[in-house]
Amino acid sequence: MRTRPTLSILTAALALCALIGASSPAALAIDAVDPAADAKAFRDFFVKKFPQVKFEDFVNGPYSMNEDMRKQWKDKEQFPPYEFALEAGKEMFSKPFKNGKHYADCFENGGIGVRQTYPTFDEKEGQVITLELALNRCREVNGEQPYSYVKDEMAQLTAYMAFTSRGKPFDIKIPNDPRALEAYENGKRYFYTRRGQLNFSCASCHVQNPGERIRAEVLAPAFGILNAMPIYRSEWSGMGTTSRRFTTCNSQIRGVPLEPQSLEYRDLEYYLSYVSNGLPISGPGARP
Amino acid sequence: MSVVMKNFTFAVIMLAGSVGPSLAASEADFKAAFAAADAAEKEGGRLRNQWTTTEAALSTAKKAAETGNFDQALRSAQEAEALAKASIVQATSEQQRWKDMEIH
Amino acid sequence: MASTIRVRAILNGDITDVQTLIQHPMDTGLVKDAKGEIIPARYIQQLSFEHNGKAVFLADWGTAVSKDPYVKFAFKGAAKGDELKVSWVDNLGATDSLTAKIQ
Amino acid sequence: MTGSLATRRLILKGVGAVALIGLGQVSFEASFGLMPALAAANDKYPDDAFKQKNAADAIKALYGRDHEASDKVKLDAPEIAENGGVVPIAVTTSLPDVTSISFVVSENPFALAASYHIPDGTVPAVANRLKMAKTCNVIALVESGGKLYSATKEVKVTVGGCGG
Repeated sequence: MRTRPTLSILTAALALCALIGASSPAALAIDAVDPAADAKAFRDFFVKKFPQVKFEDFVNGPYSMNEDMRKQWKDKEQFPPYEFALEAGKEMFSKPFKNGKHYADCFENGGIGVRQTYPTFDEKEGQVITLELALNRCREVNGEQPYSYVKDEMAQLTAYMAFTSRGKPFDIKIPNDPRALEAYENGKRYFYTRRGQLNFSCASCHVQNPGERIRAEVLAPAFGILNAMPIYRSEWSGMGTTSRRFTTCNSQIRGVPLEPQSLEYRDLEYYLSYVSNGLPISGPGARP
Repeated sequence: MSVVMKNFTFAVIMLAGSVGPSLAASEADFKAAFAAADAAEKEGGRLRNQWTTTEAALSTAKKAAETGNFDQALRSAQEAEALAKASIVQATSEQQRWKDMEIH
Repeated sequence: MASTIRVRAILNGDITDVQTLIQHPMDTGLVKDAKGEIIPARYIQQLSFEHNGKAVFLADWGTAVSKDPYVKFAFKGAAKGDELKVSWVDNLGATDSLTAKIQ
Repeated sequence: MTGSLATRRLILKGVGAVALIGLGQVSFEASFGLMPALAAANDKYPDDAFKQKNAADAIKALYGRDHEASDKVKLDAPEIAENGGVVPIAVTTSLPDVTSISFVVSENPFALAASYHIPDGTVPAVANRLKMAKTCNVIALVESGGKLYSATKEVKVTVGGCGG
């Protein structure tokens, strides 16, 4: 049971995270929504801020920012901890449902090498469909129980699908549909909005301070931050999906997480994937 | 003043203002304070912006009340209300302020 | 049930590089679960590697070996296609073994 | 295959062990310098060593002698562990006749983390992933020609993230 947070714990926590120098880049309030221009500005910001990082290397998160961490990662990658999840995912993907159908029947190209096109915007439903949502829908359509969005089976399935797309660049499309632009803008707004008692937005850490440390962890750049999903985190000593990453990030800054795959999270994933277009998929990944 | 300092003072002001001295609290005092805190937290929920520390303070208040310790229960309820209100202010102010940080 | 052992044994020159990843929780017995109960100790104590009946490597592990343990070593005197027998036993007596071919 | 040489070594060791056991109960404390080296060589799980809390007792229980630092023992461990649960640590050595390699994490609840028997013909090098409770010294021990050498490095360990 969390002890009652006294003023001192609050100030300690703020001081602890105050080591994050918070300088906000010059900002002009342009109201027209122009995703293409956003994506270009987003890419240029990171390429200029980290000229020594090779373009494709941004997908390696903290390991593109710190040599000592990169070496530990290289050691792990020789026989990565997500090996079991990947094999389990491959096996599950080929196992038929009770009604004889397969996951492959729900996806283009049998679900092989398509991860980089997710999330997509479904113009019939007028909302963002992430890979995780599509997988659970495929299960429900075929009379199966949906999986938890945060780990285990969902992580194993998405690990396999990501693996089949390794190296393919993100290719997120925003159709000419005002609802799609609204979903994109909603994701962007969530990304930059400060939340939680520590009053941070995703950008406070992943735009203003990539490469800096929060205690043992080195912050990853936002550019290409979802390319390695799902990830095996040593901290979780297990696999985690994008949903797990979003909910745990919220609780880290003392914000109450929303339901996995709620609208805000799906739009956030839509925005973050779109502005990382062109960067290769590297999932499943291993992280600290 | 750097953004971090702003956060710091912003949070401190929110908290310091709410904890006033009070005689031995009665159950009625607690119930009123808890209701206010709960309402504020529901509003925070509507804005999709609640804090984990508010939830913690609310549950501490409830537990203290169950054991009859209404002083503690009242203090926790008041703190929960302050935290919930802070999360509402944060949500409303950020509706425009988020653009300050946007990459252009 | 698929084996818990993954082995990669690759011959280059006369040295065979061996990497092994084992699916095992390696519980130390010092950790509590969400409900506050101690998770009982369950960790691999011995892991042995045999080539043509001769022990080429034997690991004695304590509670400080990571979950899904990994170990890498190398030995001389094997040929491509030879068999490498890998087996482990944990503190509760559970075991698993696998015979891999040297690539 | 250095068959003849290898078998001669094995026989010698075997004879040595039998002879000693034949001498009746040899208690650890009063053991000869040679006996513990054999203890490390035989295949019994060194339960006692793994039960020791601190580094010195663990090393004494396993090898029964002190260790001397040697630059021929190359310990490869990170400056700051990315995560205390999975710390990649490896050792290589150019010392001859290596029979055993072990890793000690000095301030873990039980200092001895892992111990490896290196039979003849096996390259004296090991890489593994260990758990570390907190920032402390990692000691790699190499038993070569009956003597014990070591390398020590401090690895910083802390939790990550904002704290929640």
